Formats: sequence, structure tokens, C-alpha cells
Amino acid sequence: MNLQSEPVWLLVSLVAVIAFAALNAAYLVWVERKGAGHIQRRIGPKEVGPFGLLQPLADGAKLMSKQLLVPKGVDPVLFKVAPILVLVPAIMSFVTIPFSETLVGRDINLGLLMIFAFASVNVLGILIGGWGSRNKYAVISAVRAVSQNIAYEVPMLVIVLSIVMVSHTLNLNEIVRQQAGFFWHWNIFRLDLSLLMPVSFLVFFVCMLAETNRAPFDMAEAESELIAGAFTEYSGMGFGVFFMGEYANIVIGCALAVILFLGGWQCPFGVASGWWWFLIKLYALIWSVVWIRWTYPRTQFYGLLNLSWKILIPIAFVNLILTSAQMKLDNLF
Amino acid sequence: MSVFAESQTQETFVVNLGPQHPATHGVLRVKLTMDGEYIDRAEPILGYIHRMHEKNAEVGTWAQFMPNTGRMDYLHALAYNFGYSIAVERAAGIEVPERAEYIRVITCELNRISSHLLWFGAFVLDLGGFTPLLYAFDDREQLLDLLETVTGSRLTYCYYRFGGLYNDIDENFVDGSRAFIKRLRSRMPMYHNLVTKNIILMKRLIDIGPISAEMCRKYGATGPVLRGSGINFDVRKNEPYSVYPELDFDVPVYSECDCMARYMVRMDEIDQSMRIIEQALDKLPDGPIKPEKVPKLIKPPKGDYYAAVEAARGTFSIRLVSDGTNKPYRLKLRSPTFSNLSLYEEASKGMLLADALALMGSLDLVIPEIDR
Amino acid sequence: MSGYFKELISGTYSLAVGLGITIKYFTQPVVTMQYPMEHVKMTPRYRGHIELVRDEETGASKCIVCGMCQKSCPSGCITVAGKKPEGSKKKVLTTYRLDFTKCSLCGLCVESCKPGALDFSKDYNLASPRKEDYIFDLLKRLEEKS
Amino acid sequence: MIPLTLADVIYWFNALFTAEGLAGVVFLCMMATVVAGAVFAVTSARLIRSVTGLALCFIGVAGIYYFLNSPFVALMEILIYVGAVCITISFAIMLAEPRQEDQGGRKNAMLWPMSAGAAVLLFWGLTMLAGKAQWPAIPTRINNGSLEDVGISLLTTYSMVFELISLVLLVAIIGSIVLARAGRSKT
Amino acid sequence: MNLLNLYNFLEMYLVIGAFLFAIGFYGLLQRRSLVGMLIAAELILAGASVNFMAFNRFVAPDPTVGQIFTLFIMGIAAAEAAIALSIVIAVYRNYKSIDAEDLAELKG
Repeated sequence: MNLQSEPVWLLVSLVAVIAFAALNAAYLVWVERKGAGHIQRRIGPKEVGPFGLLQPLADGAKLMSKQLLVPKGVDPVLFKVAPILVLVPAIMSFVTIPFSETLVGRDINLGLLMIFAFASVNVLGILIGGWGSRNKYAVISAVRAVSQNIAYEVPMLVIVLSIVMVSHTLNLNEIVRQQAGFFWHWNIFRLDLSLLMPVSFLVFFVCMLAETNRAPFDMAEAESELIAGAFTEYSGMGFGVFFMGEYANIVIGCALAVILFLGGWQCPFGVASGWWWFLIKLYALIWSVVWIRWTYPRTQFYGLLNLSWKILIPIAFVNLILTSAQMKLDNLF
Repeated sequence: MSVFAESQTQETFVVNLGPQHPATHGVLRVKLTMDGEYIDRAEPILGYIHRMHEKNAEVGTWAQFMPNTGRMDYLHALAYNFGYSIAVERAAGIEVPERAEYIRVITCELNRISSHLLWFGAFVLDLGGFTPLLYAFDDREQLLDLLETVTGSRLTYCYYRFGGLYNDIDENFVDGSRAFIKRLRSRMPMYHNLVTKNIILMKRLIDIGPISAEMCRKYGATGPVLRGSGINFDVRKNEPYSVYPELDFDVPVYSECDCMARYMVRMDEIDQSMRIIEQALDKLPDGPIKPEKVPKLIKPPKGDYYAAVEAARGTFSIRLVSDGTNKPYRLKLRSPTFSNLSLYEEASKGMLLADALALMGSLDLVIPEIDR
Repeated sequence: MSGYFKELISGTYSLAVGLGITIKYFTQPVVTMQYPMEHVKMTPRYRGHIELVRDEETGASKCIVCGMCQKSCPSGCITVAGKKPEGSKKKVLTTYRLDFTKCSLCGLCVESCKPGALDFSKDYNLASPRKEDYIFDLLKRLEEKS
Repeated sequence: MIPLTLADVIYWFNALFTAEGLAGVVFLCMMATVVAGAVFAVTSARLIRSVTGLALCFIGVAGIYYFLNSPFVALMEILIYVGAVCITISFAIMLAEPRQEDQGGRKNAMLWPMSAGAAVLLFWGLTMLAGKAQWPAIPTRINNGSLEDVGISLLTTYSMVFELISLVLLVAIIGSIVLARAGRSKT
Repeated sequence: MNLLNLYNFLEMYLVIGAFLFAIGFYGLLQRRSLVGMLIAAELILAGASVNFMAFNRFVAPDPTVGQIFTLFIMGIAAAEAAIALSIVIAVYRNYKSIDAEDLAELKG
């Protein structure tokens, strides 16, 4: 069989992507716990393996061996479908992410749109999981998650639109290719395109945090209000799959930020570009997500919506207008 | 139940917050009738940890009730010890030596700091921030170590005795207290930078959960809740006991009435407590820690006695009725959080769930003290 | 409008300050004690459960079986019994049982003990699934210790 | 049925493991998804399950669009139908249906067979029409229908459509806000 | 017409479209609640879109037309869902029911 033939390559990339997502989910939990530990001046996991490095495996084994409880009164079909609806789209999105110029599952022209399309399915998963649990906390959580996602999709898409306007493409690899060279060619530093580019990166990052239900926007699983939100009734691998989906979404969000703003696999000094730069940037961004989680208190729901409608959306639109004006000016002169 | 009957006709549903819910500190159950995310009615249901402390007092001797006092408000146990000691001393006419009074003030204020530090951490935890809790615990741990060296325990102190103390403090404790105050002074700006000035926290606390002075008066709220509503009332100033009149300290009062005001009152009280401790350590006289003669079996004369102290959560007062025997005839405790919680139903009406939890956190509830 | 931008900037600044604080503590050493590997040393005044004090001269307990501890205990967790041996005026301790399930560690018994026969132990690792493990025969413990 | 020989098996195996064969399998899966989702959406008693079925059906439809050479429309199908329409409908269910009783068919006993018969008739008729009609052969294309071409068409030939969509959406936004606010009992 | 290359035939897509249309029609008649009817209507729209896309692929000289029309339908569907949602909520607030038959009874 020819490895370059399309179906085989698709299968190989799918397997690789699933492995990458699973490994990331497992080790991001470790990073999160270790990071939280040291920020709070304690050690964090340390018993299983050196520095607790095998802890994710132990956790995974525990989750696997636990009984998959379907509590009485839940909607059994929806309850089982929901974790899959969260995980599968997230993994599908990985296929389009360019780790390097060649290392990409499928270099499709609509990669950016595909990620957003699949990310929107994720919300449906949380909604169905929360509603199917028939738990009041879970229902409140599901409603919160959806309104939050809808509110933050607007500024995120508007910001992405300005990047797409600059790049003239929806192909992620092409967007990265256009940022080649030294780091001032990265979109975040392209002040010549729009003065608000660094700010719009921050806006994108904040929206990404909100879209993935991460602290300080973790309204959907606010443990002091809603126990565990939509996941309250889940146990064993049902919970594990939800968790994997959550972390996969974080990785995708950060990868998108790296690709759109931080030059993807491009080296900041214009030499030796490759997947290692992508991973370095990706994990630095993921670390800052963890760091933010353990620093701030949770926002309140109105604060969350106010932030979106009063601050992020205006900034996003101003950025869009600035970018388009700049492009028009370039055309004129 | 009436709530359920209502909820079928209206667009409301009932959610039980507690007794096993991560947001309630201990076994408090609040029956929330909710209209979407808004609270229609929040009905606190008490009694899950009722331990009959008042009745217990009537079956033991006066001294045997002392350990119970530390178990009501386990976070500021020494204030409760203090209040009971003062009440019995007033009843039996026992003089307390000055050194003992100073040590009582020092330890009681240290304990107030530890209580406020824990409240600070737990409050921020309620608001979703986990890290400040552990920073506060780091400081509190030093404090508990300090108190452990002198009282012998870390939480449920039973340190005061009628007329004095269980045992004396030593140089190590004095130095340790000074070192701790120095340490905490240097940490307070960090707390303010990390938490108080944080925009997210400010958005969650400012103008949230208003409790008017009128409402405080109606429900008898005391302590930081009252002082956060702009009323300057502190038992240490208004009905001075022990050696507080000789010490110079301010009573922090904020008139914003919101959660932030209550938060700031408590944070300022930490500063004031540190001031009190420093002065008391400077003024600490030598001498005995127990009066020369304490009757072996205390039998206060017949009558009705009252004492009040300022605990971390508000006015803790005690009313004793003695029939002249070696056992209390009746002992009535007025615990501050019980009154503070009773205004919750009115104050939380129409609030969002998250805000209502912030309000609940700002009341600083200790459930065993409510249920007694 | 200026308030809007002022709040935006000061808010962002406050968030950055918070991040600075947590990263500073991230780099500092941990302060926790790793419990099962390390143990806290209890302070001299630590009030654990009570224990009988051994008389250095006789090697037996100092207890004179006056029963004050039993009387002073608020929760009634102490049971003391003694008997007078033939030809002796003093009672000799035969049973000293502490029901630790009821004990509130208040220390009133130690205070009430005139001969100083009681003291606090420094045990704090007390955990057992069985209730019987918390009913201590202090006399036996004393013998085991010597 | 046709006896299956070894040669047949090998033929099918070889046919399956080519790009075209796999695509055929995926197409069959997509069809199954559409059918299953639609049946689930229409027949299930609980509305929230219907929405899940609808979402499933739309994912299948998106797959079919992909086979029709328009990945852009396929992704938009997922983004808009699954990500927006289904979620809006489930919001409507959450807000307007606190009771969880089964929402079965209409009370009229005669309606079920009648509507089923009408639906079968419709399906049969359309299928026959599709099978019998003589469809013209593929004419020469003036462009290849890529995203750029769609964009150019939208802003030139079909700019009216483009404007109309935005107008319709604007009216929808205003109308839904007005409707939702008007029905509010409390202010 | 092999089982594995069905996707090359226009008829197959038309059958899918017809199926979606028919089942949507059935649901529209059969459903009692407004939201159920809305779901059925969405299915009908999906059937129409599939037809458009199929003709676009197999017979249209300009392959952007069908796509644009499908996008138009999507816009309509989104608007329809939003309007329907607010109507459903308004109806529910007034009548405490989203059952179409209840509404008819209330009217009389």
C-alpha cells in the first residue's frame, strides 16, 4: 500500500491526531496540577513516577476501570451521545492544524472555517449533556455555556475576519507561510496592517478562554455554584471523554492563536523553522492559560457578557475597520 | 411544602444549595426558589449540626461548659472562651490579673486574624479563585503554630480559665508574634494586589449584595456586616471589656453597604488587630496569670448576668441565669452569624445565583455557631 | 467615556499585577510538608489524648484514685477504678480507661489532677476503622511504655 | 441471491480499498446518518432528542454537500445549522418546556396514517420523477465553483441576494428582540 | 450503478432530497408542538437545499448559483429559527403552552 495515497494518509493522520489529543489531554492535566501546585507553593502530583509524570496514566486507568454510571432519570441516549459530541469534533479539528509546513493532517483550503464549524458542535455536546443529565445544576450550566459561547463567538469571528482579510485565505498553512521571516512579520506585530493588532490578539485569547470554558470564564462548571456543571452526573470514562474534549479544545484554541497571530511554525529569527517552534509557542500559550486559571477569581455572568459586548466587540470592530481602511489605502496608493 | 406548590404554577424551580454543596461552608442548606438564574426566594434551613450547647451547659458545672464554647465558632474560638469567661467572672465576682487580660487580648486578636484570613481565602474560593486561599493558609499556618505553642491546640482552644489563663506565655511567643506581624504586614500588600485590586473581583463585589443599615437593624446583624453598612458599632469600643480601652485602635467602617464594603472591613480589621497586638505586647506587664484565690467550686450568686464580646463575625453575647448552685440554671448564647444569616432571605431576593453566593460568602458563615 | 478607558487600562493593569504575583510564587520554593514522609514535631504543650505519668521512683502510676479527673470531665470519657490492698491506706489504680471517641481534648482532667498523674501524649496519628481502637487502657499503655 | 465467489470477495475488497471505494463507503455512511437523523428528529417523543436527531441529520447533509464538490457550503451547514439553528431550537425547548412529558403525535387518531400515507406518496412521486426524468448532461462550466468564485458571484451577479440575506437577518434580529420583549410579563 | 459509486449519480441525491422533504412533511402534519413543527420545517428546507446542490453539481453551467441559493436558504433558516424562538417564547409566556392544538382551542 502506498503511504502517500489519500485514504491511507487520512487514516494515519487520524490515528496520529487522536494519539496527540489523548496524550495532550493527559499531560495537560499533569501540567495543570503541577502548575497549580507550584503557584500555590505546594508540590502537586509526585507519587507516581518521577515528578508524578505517570500520574496521568494512573488517572486514566482509574477512569477506565470505573463503572460508567447512567443515573436513573437521565435521558440515556443524550447522556451517552454528549461526550462523543464534545470529543469527536475537537479531534476532527486537529486534522487541519499545520504543525509544520509538511506535517499537517490535511492541508485543506477551508481549514479555518472547518475549525470554527466543528468548534460550534462542541457547544451542542455540552448543551445535550447538561440537559440530558436532568440535573438542575447541569441545566443551568448548559444554558450558561451556550449563551457564553454565542456571546464570544462574535468578537472572535470578527477578529479572525480581519486576519483573513489580511491573508486572503482560509488555509492555515498559507496564513503561516505569509508570516515568514523575523518575528515582526508575525500578525501580532503587524502594526502596519492595523494599530490594534496586539490588542486584537489579546481579544482573541480572551475569547478563546471563554469559548473553551476556561477560568476565569468557567461559568459552565463553576464548582462553587454548580458543583461540576454539565458534567455533574458523569462518572468514569464519560467524564474522562468530556475532559479530553475540553483539553483538546484548549489545544486547538491555543494552536489557532499561534497560527493566526504568532507565526505558527515560523522561527522568530527566520531560520530553522519547524514543528518545534510551533510546539514551543503552543505550550507557552497553554501554560499561560493554566497560569491565568490559578490567578483570577471567576467572572460573574453579567460581567462576562458586559466584557464581550462593551469591550471586546467594539475593539474587534474597530480593528476590522482599521484593517480594511489600511488595505483600501494600500490599493489606492 | 408551600415552595413546591408555588413552583408548579410559576416559572420557578427549586434548587437545594447544600447541605452537601461545595459552596456552603459546612452543612447549611439553602432552599433556593429560582426564576432562571435569578433567586426568587432563598430560605436557609438550619439544624443539620444542632448540638444542644445551651442545654448541655445546664447539666455540667460552670467550668465544664468551657470546652463547648470553643466548638461553636471554631474559627474564632478564643472570643467565645473570652465571652464565657467574662460572663462567669462577672457573675462570680472574680478579678482577673492584668497580665492575663493582656494575654487574652493578644491571643484573641491573633485568633481574629486567623479567622479573617480563613474567611478571606474561603471567600475568594467562593468567587472561583483558588490560589489566594492557599496563600492565606500559609500565613494562617504560622499563626496556628504560634497559638499551638501556648494553648496546646490549633482550632478548638480552651485556653482561658475563670480569673485567668490555662498557662503563661513565654518569650518565644512574644517574639513569634512580633515576627508574625512583621511577616503579615509585608504580605498584606500582596493580598491587596492579587485580590482586592483585581478588576474581576471588584466587578463581582462592588454594588453587589446591598445590605442597608435599616436591614441590619431589623435583623440584628452585627460585626463586619453592620460596619460594612456604615454603622460604627464595635463592642470593643461601645461596651469596652478587658483592657481594650487602654489600647488605641480604629474601627473600620465603610458605608457602601455592598460585598466590597464587608470585604474591606475585614481586611482593615486584620490591620487593626495587628496594631492591637503590637501595643499589647509592648504594654504586657509581669505578674500572675491567675488570681491568688479562685474558688475551687464556682457558685455564682443568684441572678441574671450578661457579657458581650466582639467576635470575628459580630457581637457574641451570653446571658447567664444562676440559681446559686454549681451548675448554670440557664445559659443563652447570642451568636452573631445566626442574625447575620437571617437577613439573607431578604437581601438575596432577585439576585443572580453567583451574586447570592458572593453575598453568602461576605456574611462569613460558620454553621456550628448558627445551629449551636 | 474617559471613565471607560480608564477602567479598561487600570483593569488590565490589575490583571497583569496578579499574574506577576503568581509567577513570582511559582518560582519560589514550596512551603508544604510532605506528610507521610515527614512528620510535624508537636510543640511541648500540644494537647493530645491524656496519658498516665510514670513515677520515676516506684515505676508505677502517680495516680491516687481520687476520681477528680472523672468528675471534671465534661463528656464523661474517663473511668477510674482502684482498690485498697490489704494493710495499705492508699488506693491503688486498677483501671484507667479513656474513651477517646467522646474526649474533646479540653484538658480539664489534667488540670484537676493534684498529684500530677496525668499528662498529654503527643500522638496525633490516630486513625482506625474500628471503634474499639479508641478506647484506651491507659494503665496498659503505661506498662507497655516502661 | 447471487452466490458470492472468492473472486467476488477479492473484487469487492480491491474496490473498497481505493480512494473511490472508501469515498463510496463514506457516502453510504452519510446517507445513513441523514436518514437516521431525520427519522429520529421526526419520530422521537422528546423534543430535545428531536433536536439531536436534527443535528445528526445536518451533519449528514453537510457530508453530502462535501460530495457535491462544495466543502464551503458543507462547513457553513455545520456552522449555521448545527452551531446556531439547533442550539437556538434547544434554547426554545429549554425556555418554553419545563415539563418533561412526552410530546407525542397529535390527538387525532386518523391523522397519523393519513400524514404517513401522504408523506410516502410524496416520497414515491418525487423519487419516480427523479428516476424517470431525462437530466441533461453536465454542461461546460464557466467556473469551478470554488470559494473565490462564490465570493465573486455574490458580490457581482448575485449582490441582490447578498443584500437580501443581510436585510432578512437584520429584520429577524429586530423582530425577535421585539417579540421576546413584548411577551415579557415582568419588566 | 455500483453500490460504491452511488455518489456519482444525480438520482441518488434527489432521492435523499425527496426523503428529507417527505419526512419533514410528515413531521409537520404529525407534530403537536410548535418546536416540533419548526424542526420538521427545517428538514423540508434541508431537502430543498440538497436538491439545489445536486442540480448545481450535475446540471448547472455556473456552479456558484446553487451554492449561493443554499447559503440564502441557510440565512433564511437562521432568521426563521430566531423568529420562531421568540414567537414560541412569547406564546409560551401568554398561554403557558407550546402545543399547537391548545393554541387553537384557546383562540375559540
